[in-house]
Formats: sequence, structure tokens, C-alpha cells
Amino acid sequence: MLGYIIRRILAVIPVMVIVAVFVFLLLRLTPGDPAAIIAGDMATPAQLERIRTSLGLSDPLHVQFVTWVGLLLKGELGTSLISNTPVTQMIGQRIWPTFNIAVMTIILSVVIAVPMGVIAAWRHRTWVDYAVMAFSVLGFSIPVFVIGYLFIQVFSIELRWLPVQGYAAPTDGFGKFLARAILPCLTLATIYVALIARMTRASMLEVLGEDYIRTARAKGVKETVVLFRHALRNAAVPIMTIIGTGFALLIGGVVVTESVFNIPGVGRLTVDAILARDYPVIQGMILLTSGLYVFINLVIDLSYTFFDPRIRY
Amino acid sequence: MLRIQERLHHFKGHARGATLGLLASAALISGAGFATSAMAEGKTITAVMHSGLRVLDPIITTAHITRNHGYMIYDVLVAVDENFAPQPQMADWTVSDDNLVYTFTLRDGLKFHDGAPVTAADAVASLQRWSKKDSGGQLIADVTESLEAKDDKTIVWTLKAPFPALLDTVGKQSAVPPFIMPERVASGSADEAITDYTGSGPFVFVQDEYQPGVSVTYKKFADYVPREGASSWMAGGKNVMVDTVKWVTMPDAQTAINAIMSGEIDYIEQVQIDLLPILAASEDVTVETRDDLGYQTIGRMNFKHPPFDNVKIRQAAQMALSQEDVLGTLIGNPDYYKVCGAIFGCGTPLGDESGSDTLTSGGDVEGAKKLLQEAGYDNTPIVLMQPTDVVSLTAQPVVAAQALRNAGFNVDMQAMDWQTLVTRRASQATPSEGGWNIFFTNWMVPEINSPLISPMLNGRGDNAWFGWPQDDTIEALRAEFIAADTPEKQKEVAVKIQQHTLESVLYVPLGQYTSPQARSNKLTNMIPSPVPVFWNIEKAD
Amino acid sequence: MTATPQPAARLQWLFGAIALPRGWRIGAGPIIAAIVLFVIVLAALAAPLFVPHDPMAMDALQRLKGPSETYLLGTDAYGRDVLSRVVTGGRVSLFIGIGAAVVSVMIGLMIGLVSGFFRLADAIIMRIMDSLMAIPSILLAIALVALNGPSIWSVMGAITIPEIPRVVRLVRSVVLSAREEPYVEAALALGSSMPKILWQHLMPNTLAPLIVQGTYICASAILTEAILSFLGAGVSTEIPTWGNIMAEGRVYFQLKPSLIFWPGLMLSLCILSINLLGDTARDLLDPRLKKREG
Amino acid sequence: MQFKTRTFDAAPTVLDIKNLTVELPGNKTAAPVLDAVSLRIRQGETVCLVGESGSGKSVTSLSVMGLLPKGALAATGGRIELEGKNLLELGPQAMRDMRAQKISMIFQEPMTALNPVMRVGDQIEEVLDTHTRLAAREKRARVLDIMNQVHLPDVERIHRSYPHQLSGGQRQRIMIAMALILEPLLLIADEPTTALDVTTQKQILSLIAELQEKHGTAVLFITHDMGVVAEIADTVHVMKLGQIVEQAPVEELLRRPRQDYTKQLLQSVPSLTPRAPRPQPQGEAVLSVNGLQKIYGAHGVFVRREPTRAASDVNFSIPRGRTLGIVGESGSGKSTVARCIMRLIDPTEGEIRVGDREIATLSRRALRPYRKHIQIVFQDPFRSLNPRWTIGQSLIEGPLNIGTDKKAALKRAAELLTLVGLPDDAVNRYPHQFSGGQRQRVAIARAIAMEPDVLVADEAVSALDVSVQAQVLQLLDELQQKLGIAILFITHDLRVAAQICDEVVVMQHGHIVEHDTAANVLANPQHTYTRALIEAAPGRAWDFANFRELQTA
Repeated sequence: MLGYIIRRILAVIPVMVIVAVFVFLLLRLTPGDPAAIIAGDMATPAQLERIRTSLGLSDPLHVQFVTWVGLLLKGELGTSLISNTPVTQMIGQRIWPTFNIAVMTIILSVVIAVPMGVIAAWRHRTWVDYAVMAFSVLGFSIPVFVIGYLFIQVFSIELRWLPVQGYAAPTDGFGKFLARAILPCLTLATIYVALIARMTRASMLEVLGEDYIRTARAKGVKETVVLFRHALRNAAVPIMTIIGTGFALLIGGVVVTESVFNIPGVGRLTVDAILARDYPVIQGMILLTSGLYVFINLVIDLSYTFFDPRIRY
Repeated sequence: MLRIQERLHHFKGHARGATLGLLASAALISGAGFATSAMAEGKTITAVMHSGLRVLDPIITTAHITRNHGYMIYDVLVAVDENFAPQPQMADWTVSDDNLVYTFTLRDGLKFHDGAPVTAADAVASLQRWSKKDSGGQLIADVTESLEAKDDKTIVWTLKAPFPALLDTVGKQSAVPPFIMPERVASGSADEAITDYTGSGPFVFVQDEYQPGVSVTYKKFADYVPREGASSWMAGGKNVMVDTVKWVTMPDAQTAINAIMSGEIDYIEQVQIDLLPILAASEDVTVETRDDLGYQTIGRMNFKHPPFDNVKIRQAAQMALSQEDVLGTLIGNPDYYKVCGAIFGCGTPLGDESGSDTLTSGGDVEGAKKLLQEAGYDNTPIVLMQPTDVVSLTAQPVVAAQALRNAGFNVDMQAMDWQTLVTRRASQATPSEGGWNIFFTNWMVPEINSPLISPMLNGRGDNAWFGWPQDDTIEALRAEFIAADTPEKQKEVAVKIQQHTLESVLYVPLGQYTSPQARSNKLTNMIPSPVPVFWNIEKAD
Repeated sequence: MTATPQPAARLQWLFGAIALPRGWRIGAGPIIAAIVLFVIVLAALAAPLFVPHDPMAMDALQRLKGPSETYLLGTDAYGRDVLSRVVTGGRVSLFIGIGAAVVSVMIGLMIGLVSGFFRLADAIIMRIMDSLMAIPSILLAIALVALNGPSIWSVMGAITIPEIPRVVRLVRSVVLSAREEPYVEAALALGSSMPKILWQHLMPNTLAPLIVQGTYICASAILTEAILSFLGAGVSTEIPTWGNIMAEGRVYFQLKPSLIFWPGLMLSLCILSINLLGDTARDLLDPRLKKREG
Repeated sequence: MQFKTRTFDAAPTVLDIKNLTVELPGNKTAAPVLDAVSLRIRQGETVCLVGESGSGKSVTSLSVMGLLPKGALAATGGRIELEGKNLLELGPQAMRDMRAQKISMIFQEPMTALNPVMRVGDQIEEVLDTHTRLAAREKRARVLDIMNQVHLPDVERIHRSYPHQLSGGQRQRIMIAMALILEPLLLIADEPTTALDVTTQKQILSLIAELQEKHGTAVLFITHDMGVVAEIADTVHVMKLGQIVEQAPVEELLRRPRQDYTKQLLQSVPSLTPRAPRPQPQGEAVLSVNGLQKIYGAHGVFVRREPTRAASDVNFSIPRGRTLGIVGESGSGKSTVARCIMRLIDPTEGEIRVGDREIATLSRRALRPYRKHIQIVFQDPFRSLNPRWTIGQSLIEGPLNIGTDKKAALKRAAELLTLVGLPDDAVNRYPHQFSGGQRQRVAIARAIAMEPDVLVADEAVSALDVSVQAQVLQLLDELQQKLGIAILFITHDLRVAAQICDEVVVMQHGHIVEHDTAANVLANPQHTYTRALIEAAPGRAWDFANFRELQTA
């Protein structure tokens, strides 16, 4: 087990190196000049050049790369070209809204989606099954921002139940946080619920056809016990997998949702940084999200052993 | 002491967040400690500004949001009032009879946010740094004999030749006003952004709550001594009546409107005009124009490459364009735009509309076609750059492209984000190799209301603004303007410049528009100003 | 990193997938979906022949008008006819969707076959694919569009590239598990060369899952196009796509919901149909499900 | 042969199935899956239900349990009476109460029948949780008690083990414990030993008999294996296509079968009598294996696993026209040997000579020209043909590889099909249009299309019903006589080996423990393991094909 973890962590290194090189090259080949953003409309070419030099953007690519990697190895991500703030500080300021919303979304989605999928599989080919399937296909088919606007229109503008936008930290009062977080979470959860419910259903359908389910029934065990005690745990591995890979989807949704609901999170930070060519921020964020993705999937892989004792690393 | 406590709080929040971060539920309750940090005490104005504040050095950039930030935390020596007249702000002045020596005297009670008094040495360092960056400042620097602090309160500026517009330039409110910073800050390089944000203005920048691009918080500076007298534009007494001002960014116009209607925010600097009908329904919100001058939207062609190196083709293009179409599409509501052929803007002292008939009367497509034919246009494609991510610039390229096509131009409209555009417009390569032929942008009228400051009127070829016209006539006219010492003479030269500009199409003025603001009715006593300032404003409970 | 260890048995079903199951039944849903999709595609293709207005023609005096006889669905912020734009918008959206699906499947198939066959290449390819997968696709897409400028091609490319690793993984896992099949071993025993086995025995196994995967990619590409437009990294506003019609319309959401509603409806219907057809294809090609139905 | 001869005339009836009909709902035209099946089981009686695959044996048992797949199968007529109550009329809860308390069931595949993610102790305990209210300690005591009764070793450890940590036999014991913990009236055993090795099978059969004796349970035993029937049955019911064609006490049925179908079934059962010895052939061995060794082991950076010796020091040779059998239970290494010889996997050590060519160390590319000399037939006829290819395409793949002209190859393919007893128009059809036995014939035709010197048959008849098995064995024999091929016959079934092999190699744990002529191995086994294997073969003293005791020569 420990050996496996070490091997997996070592395997992360080439992945992260490729990500780092890839992102670095991608950005430096992109047309766009942070100096132009900083200097504004009236800058002359000479002024731009001076700013570029002072930002280190005139150095040859490999020098810039070595500088950046040197910083990385020291655990730093550099300083934003535009706002002159350390990238770690910028991310630190803005990670929590995203993190809290993402975690709440995942919890919410799992709580909603898994029972949905289980019941759909159990009542295979009945209206319940069709309703769940219809929802999950629908969830995939509507752009996340449309869902967001729909929720705002209904719950904030028509019914006036919830604030339109914004974010409050849980420390400002949990109710306040919840009131502002619930719509973004629901919006994000739609696609996630669709995904997980679908996978749960498929996985459960497969498991329900297994011999040991027949055995359990032959023991006279109740259907609820059959479903949740026997079947669900066996069906868990693909569900966990989809939760992990769905994380990438979540990031995509977060970017959009944050801008619909005006949440000061890292999703917007990244998009703004891309549009402003704020290289250190983009590199930092992509490295961070990639690392997180790898880490989450590692954790999920390890969690398989919990669900399935046959899996030993 | 307070700052230390804040830092401790900040640090604890951070550490706690980091350790508990993995435990989702724990993080939900405690981890997010400093995302919004301590609640502001007392009266707070929450304002949505036109863009996010990212650059904090108001000298290094001309971005409006950074200038607005500058007016919050810094003060200026001289400021213009609503009559475009320079008025004393931090300093009074005297001018020698030969107009060569300007002596500024700082008023009493001026203090930086760290408690140190403002001295003449601070002002001199700030003016010197400014004059390296600002185009007007550079013109003055060209004729400066010396600029020095005579004592703690007195600054003496000696010129080699008279510069009649010196006070106007030092007192201008836009495109880099000379904000006064402590000497230790201002003595740094003019090309490197400052990192110490100590000013002497009416508000203090709260660094711990600053989130680049998202929100910035200002606290009232308790030790600020306002000037006597009522405030007028940038001039007069800056009396702060609230405790905290918070600027937040909302990427989505709709969201901001919903937020002000539900009372979550107090102020929107620029409301998209199409959305005004939504606000009309609210009794708690007032929509008004704070700055009647507003903006001028313009098109600029590239003089270096065909076909716009040919003046006839430039004229043909100008002839094809109609201000009404551009403004109608961009703004829609005629209450908020004005067809205006004056390159210095309508409603300004120098404004004059000579030579702009086709622009203001709906364009002359037939005339343009004819002219184009005469000029021998060979169907060279015109690379027209269209930014996709700036709302106030999306309509002009699309409308112009259509108009130019109607006139017989072969238009290659290339969509790109604003960043790519500002990078690409700096490229002097041919359009097919990453250069360009025409792009559009907007100016605040005070930024272009004089030949001294309007960047498009620079005719110095490669040293000119993007487009790089080599135009000796305009340079001669500008020299003539600088030398003009009465308003009448200045106006006379300005008309000549207007005519020449439209004739050789240095740029195409596409009309003027204002941008309405929305405020909660709780906010009162807001003074009119082209810069959204937060002094004088009172907030009801 | 191996994010999703697919149990080999999971893909077992693919091997019997060629012969269309006898006695296959299709519900009403997929048939309706097929019809809807057909109508949308046909309308988009034939749009220039019947739409009432030039979808690119602007009229500053007719901005944001409500439905009228001239403009059946009203006009947008540039005074362009919404109906014409929505119908025409399908062209680009569908082109991007289908293009992304076809290209990513083709490239993914090639890489996946190589990866499933050459052990050495496999290690390198899979590391690169893992890296690509680790980068959130939406961020990658925005960056790619910023790199190349927001043309149709670059948007398509930006959507395609992040999809490739998923296709590669799929193909590779099919190839790896098919390699264990007795008929492949029999072919080996009969002296067939590995490339021949790869192409003749293994590749056909990937077709069924690739068709299914392709439909999903197509659907998600159309959605991603909309999201890219929403974030300001989409196709130029001149050329209508469902995505950028909605992206432009979102500012006017409260005033003129129809600017989002109509393209949103078309988009959702289209994706819904594609997804439903994908599901149907998967069910038909999956004998395990058939078996359970008895 | 000692048959059970008890009479049950006085015993009370436990289960009475009367005219049970099961149909596919919504498909009125299809023939019923069960057609008026009647069957009676009395207390303490063991009723065997025999038949080939598809005869409806399992459907009968599932009907009794009320576990027919919903929507797919439904009982439409008849009654199933348990203690006079008609089970078909019970509601879901009432039916659940019957299960495990009155009727229990054990299944064929003990690996898949146990929940892989639950500890086996908990799985047994769940029965008590469901049907009784006992204190935790009492529950545990009962579970451990029943585990002892099924002779599980080290019950404390096994109680907290997961199924994958147990052997096949142990798992089946857990199943039995689970089934019998509440002492039900009726135990249904659906092919409970089919997936087990013979030695384990023997233990399980005697365990069931022992417990039946102890608790007086009635047993409905479903099997396809006549040997098992002979060992355990009191009464035998023969099923064919959903109907019971014959029923009788076991000895009666085996001695004097009345129906043709029963006779045919019995006649296909191979006996343990070795084939008549054939004269020693002339010439060199066409395949010889020397010191073959295969070691599986991971040499990872962070992994340190014990290497597994799947086969070591394997030596044998086969002359032209002769058959060598490799017999062994699962895990004995017999398949590893076959795969090494085929070079589907690379042997760790040793030499393999085909003709006079050493092929063990040739590279894959260099090996290709020699592939034609040695061909293989796999166990699973459903997976050994590419489902997307016509039979013709599969048959000419090999010949095309060695440069045969396509037209000639196709012509030869048609001939081959005739040779293996299939219509020659089969070339244009797809595998799914054929039955398992037919596909195995195709697979054989494909192999001999290469005109090999050696044919490896890796459990080639194990997946087939006995009647089909006999036909395929006969086909192999005929082909050998016509073409003079040497056959390496891998099997777990001594009877099959006896039928076809000239020589037999017995393998255990990767080693050869005995190697002699078939007659010697069967009649005079030297090694204890061989003896154990022979003794474990059920019904070994009965000559089914001739309806009498085995005549020992």
C-alpha cells in the first residue's frame, strides 16, 4: 500500500512536469503583451519596451522558464505581472469561495444523485427510471449559465427568496453563506447530479444482475438492504471514479458559475488572468488545478480499497 | 496596533484554513476566514465600478480605474473645477511676470497616511516621476530649467521658455494626473510599478482587503484636512462623510443591476443603457448622468500600410461611416448619445464641428464609392480588429465593417480579445503579417479636449500613437497652439487643427456618448464629476 | 497517474458488438430525437434558402425589438433578425460539434491503437495524455482560443484537443482487453503479424464505443462552444452561433429573455437529441443490457 | 457401485410441484420455458434434476425460490406447494420469510454468489438478522457453530475473511452454512460443484450428504453430471426442453433407462476405461519439451512479491499421430504449459522443439514461419472466433499468412468444413449463427487448415454438453487418424483424458507428478495425487454407456 502510494506520487512528477512545460510554452507563444495592459492606451512603444524589460519579459524563453522553475522549486508561484501581488497570495485570497462552493456542490450532488441512480436501477424500465434518465440527459444538455440565469430569475427575482449574487464567507454567518451559496451550488450540481446519477444507475444495473444479489434475495433479505447494503457498495468504484473525473467538469462549471453569480473565486481569477495575459497567475492556477485533479484522483484510487477489499495495492 | 491585530487575524485565518482545508465540513465553517475578512464598521458605500482594479500605480498606467483609485488615496497640487479652470488643491501658486517661474506653496496640515507631513521634496519627486510618463509632463520637461524644493513647503519650477498651459497640464484630471506620493516611493523607476501605497488623499487603501480585480476597500483618512470651500469637480474641499468605500467588480451587468435593486450595493458607475428599463421600475434607485461630457468613440487607421496610407482612401472610409449608426447600435437610447463632429468634443471650450458633415449626417456611401474609385483602390483587404470581450467596444467594429463593405471595401474583420488587440496594434508589420489597418477605441472627452493631450494628434511618425502618421502640418499647428496665450487665439488654432484632422483623417470621431450611473437613493450630495469621486457623498441609514 | 482503472471486464461487451442485436426495439424517444435532429440539421443547412433576413444585416434603428411580422422573434442588440440568426447559428454550432467529434475520434483512434500496441510508446503517450487530462479542459480551451484568435477553426481545435485523451484512453483500454481474447491469440497462433491483428481484429472492436463516444463529444463540443462564447473566447459576434447569440443576449436576459431562450432551446434540443441517440446506440450495442431485458 | 436405495414412501412430502408452467411474458408465440413440470420431494430425499444446458433445470429451482427475473420470466400455471401452501400465491414479504427459513439455495459459482465486499461471517449472520432476533453473542455463536459443522478450519479467521481470501471449496462451504443455518426443510443445490475441482467436489458432496442426514433436509440437486447423480441421488428426474421426460429411482434409471433421450444421455458419458493401446508409432517426436519453466514475478522498484512458479521442469514429447493428455486441477500449470508451447507467453527457461526446430527462444517475428506447425483450440467456443468475421474469413486467415492464394484457401476452407462435419455453405455465415459445438468444430477446422504437426487442445471440450463433447472427441480422433496429427490434450477431466489419450501426464502445482500410458495411469496410479484424482471422480465404478457396473479387465 505504502509502496503503491509512493509509486503513484512519483508517477505524478512527470505529469506535472509535462503540464508545467506545456502551459509555459502555450502561454509564451500566445500573442498578447501584459506590458500593454499595464501601460494603458497612451503608452508609446518605447515605454512598453521598458515595462517589458522590467517585468523580465524580454529575456529569452529558456531564461524565463528557468527563473520560473527556480521559483516553483522554492514553493513560490511568482508575482502577478498586472497587479504586482504574489500569485500565492492572490490564489490564497480567492480559493476559499471556490473551495467551499465546490465541496458543497459535491456533497449536494452525491446526496441527490446516488439515491436517484439506485432507485432508477431498481425500478429499471419504469417511469421512475425514465424520469431519472430524462433528468440526467437534460442536465447534460443545458448550458450551465442558462441554468444559472433560470435559477436567478425564479428564486431571486420572481420569488425574492434568495440574494441575486455575491458571496459571503461562512465566518460571516452560516445562514448568510448558505443563502448566497445555494443557487451557485444547485447550478453547478445540475450537471454533476446528471453525471453521477447516470453512472450510479449503470453501475447498479450491472451489479443487480450479479449472482450475489440473487444470493442475498435467496436469503430473504429486504429489498432496501439488497440495494444499499449489497449492491451499492459493489457499485461504488465506478461511481467514485466518475466523481473524480467529474472534478474537471466541475472546474469548467465553476468558471462560468462564478461569473454568473459574481463569486470572487479562482475560476474568475483564471479567466481574467488569461484575458490579461497575466502569465504567472495562469501558470500558477493551471498547475494548481492540475495538481489538485491528480491528487483527487489519487485519493479516489486509494479509496477503492475501502469499497472493495479485493483491490490491494 | 490595529494593523498588527488585523495581520494576526489574517495569519490565523490562513493557518487554520490550511490545516483544516482537507476536511470539507470543517472548512465550510471556519476555513474561509479571510475571504471577506472583518466586516467594515460604520457607514459603507459599496460601489460597482466599470472595471476591476488590478494596477495600483496611477503613474505607470493610464487606465481609468487606476486613476480613480489615485483620486481616492492621493491628492494633487492643482485641480480643475467644472469650468475647466485650474484651482489650488494642495498648493497655491504664483507665476513670475515672464511666465518662466512657477512657485507652489503647500497648504498647512497635509499629512500622509503613515502620519508623516507632506513636504515639497515629496511633491518634487512625484512631479519628476510623473513627467517621465505623461505626454503633457514630457512637453513641460522639455522646457524645464529646474524643478526643486526651496524649503519644506515651497516648490519652484523654472522654465526655459513659457508654457502657457502648465497649470492646466499639472491640474488635468485624466490620463495621469500628477498624484503626490512620498519621496521614497516616487523616487523609484517610472517603469516599475510602486509597491507602497501611502498617499495623502482623503481615503486610505486597505491592503489586506485588496483582491486584485475583485474588490478594494478604502477607509476614511481621519487626519485629512479638506480645503476650505465647496467642491467642484476635482477642486475644492474633499469632505468624506462615510467611513468605508468598497469597490467591487461584477463581471455581469445584469447581476449588478439586480444587486442594486435588492439593496446589496449602493452605486453603479456605468450602467449599460439597454438595461435602464429594468432600473426604471425601482423606486429606490436613481439613474442619472454624473458627467455630461462623457466619452468620444473613435476609429484610427494605420498610416504605414496600404490602403490607408493613401489619404483619399482614408477619406473614403471616413465618408462611408455614420455616427448615428455607430451610436445607435452601441448606445441605442438617444438620450445618452450625441452626434458630434468635434474632435475636441462638443461642450468643451475648443470644440468645433467643421468638416464633419458626412459623419454627422448619416454617411455618404455613394460619395465614398466614388472617392474610392478615384483613389484606385485595388481591393486590398482591410484588417479590422474587433475586440470580443469589451462591451463598450463591440459594436463599433461590426457597424463600421458593414458600412465599409457597403462602400466597396474588402473588409477582413478579425475577432480577438482586447489583450491581443492592444498587443497587435503596437505592431508595425504589414496587416497580412500580424499588423492591422483599423481599430476602434473610446476616450473620455477630457482626455482629448486639447491638442496638447490628445494622443491622436501626434504627427511624429514612428514616435506617434498607434497608426504612426507622419504629419508635419499637425506638428506645426500644435506648436502654434502651445504658443497661443489667449483663449481666443487657442480656439482659432483649434479650429484649424479640427479641419486638418478630418481632412487628412488623423482619426475618425464617431460621436459622443454619456454613461449613466445608478445610485441608491440613500446616497445624496454626489457632486458632478468626470471622475467618480466619493467625497461629499452622504449615505442615509 | 492512472486516474480510472477500468476493469478489463467492463469492456468485454464490446466484442460481440458487431451484429446488430436481433429483435432490437427502440422506444419513441430516440425516434423523436432523430426527427428533431434531422429537422435542426436540415434547417441549418438550408438556412440561406429560407430565412427571412440576412443573419448578419444590422439595423441600428431596430435594436432589441420584440416579435413583429417582419421580425418573427424580434431583433438583437445590433438590430439583426433573431430568427434568422438562430436558424443559421446551427450551422457553426453543428459544424464545431461534428468536427470536434470526428477529429478527436480519428486522432484518438490512431494514438490509442499505437499506444495499445507499442509498450514503449504507451508509457510516453499515456503520460502526455494524463497531463492533458489534468489540465481543466475549459481553461485549456480558453488559452488555445486566446492563442489562435477566436475563429471557428481555433474554437474547434480548442474543444477537440482536450477530448483526445479521453478517446485515447477508451481505444487503448479496448485494445488492451481485446488482446487477451482467445480469437486474438488464435490469430497470433495462425501467424498473423501484430499490425494486421491490430487493424483487423482489434480496431473494429473500438468502433462501437467510439460511435457512442463520438456522439457525446459532439454534444459536449456544442455546449463548450456556448461556454467559450459566454466567457468571451468564442467565435466573432458577426457569425451567428447558438453560443454567441446567447452570450450576447445574456446582458438583456431580463429585458428580452427570448435572446437566450430561442438559441438555448435549439441548443438544448439538439444536444438532448444527440445524447438520446448516443444512449440508444450504446444500449443497442451493449449485449449485457439486452441480456438483462430477457 | 453402491446406490442409495432408501424408500421414502412413508416420508412426508416437503415440496410438491404440480404442472408448473413458466413462460416469457409478452411473447405468447414462444414455447414455454417450463411445460407442465411436476416434481415431488419428500423429507430426507435427494432428488436430482439432470439435463443439458437450456433444459430448464435452473428455471425450475428459481421458480421454487420465487426468484425468476422480473419481467423476463413468469410462472403462468401450476402450483408449487410447500407444506401444502402454494408458494406462487405468496406476497413478496411472505415469500421472503420462506427463504432461508424453509427453503434455501446454493449456487454454482461460489465466487460470484458471495458478496465480494462483505466479510463472509457477516454474510452468514445476515440470515439471522433477517429472520431472527438474537443477541449479538448468540448470533455469533450460532454462526461459528454452523461454520464448524461445514468443517471450515480456523473459523474465527474465516469469519472475518472476505470471499476472495478463501478457496473455492471454502466458499462453497460458506454458502452451505448460510443455506443451512436456519435448518430449512428444503435445500436447492444448483450445480453446486460444477465450478470445483474433482477432489473438492467430492468433499462438498459428502458434506451435503452428511448435513442432510443430520437435519433431515430434503435436497433438490441440479446437475448435468451423471457421475454426481450416481453418487448422491435417491430419485432422478431427466429434463429436456422444459419437460421432465423420465423419472425413476437412481439405480432403476441407470440400469434400465426407458426413454431414448435418457439412454442417449447416458451413452455419451465417458467412462474411466482407458482407450485400447495403439501400436507405438515410428519416427521422431514432433513435439518435445525439455525442462520447461515459467515463473511469474514482479520486479518492480517498490514491489517485492514472491515469484510464482507456474510450471517447472516439465518434460515430455509426442510422436506423430499420438495424443498426450495433461491432466490436473485448476492451478496445476497445465494451461501455462500449453500457452508456453504456443509461445502466447514466453517460457522462462527450457526448450520446446517442434520437429527439429527449437522455438522457445525465437523472437516473435522469427517465430512466425514456424507457427503453422503447431496450432491450438481454445476452451470457450464463444470467444475463440472473431464475431465480426465470417467463418470463411476466419478459416483462411492462417493460410493467407503463409502465402496461400486466396481462392485456393477458400476452396480448402469449404473442404475443411465438410471434414469437420459442417455444411460447406457455412463459409459465408457468422459465428453467432452456430451452436457451441459447431463453433468448436470451426475452431478445429481453422487449426487444421494450417496443416499443423501438433494440435494443442486446451480444455477444448470442457465447455460443451456431454453429448456434444463426445462428438467433438470423436472428430478429433478421426482427424488424427486421417492426418496423422499429434495432439496435446489439456483437460481437468480424467474421463475425457481416458477416452482420447495414449499417454497421460498428471500435473500438480506446476510439476509433473506422473507420466505414463493412459492404461497405466488409470489402472495403476503410482502417485498419491493421481490416486486421489481417480478416487474423487464421481460414479467411477459405473459404466454409464452400458448401463452396468464397470467391468475391470
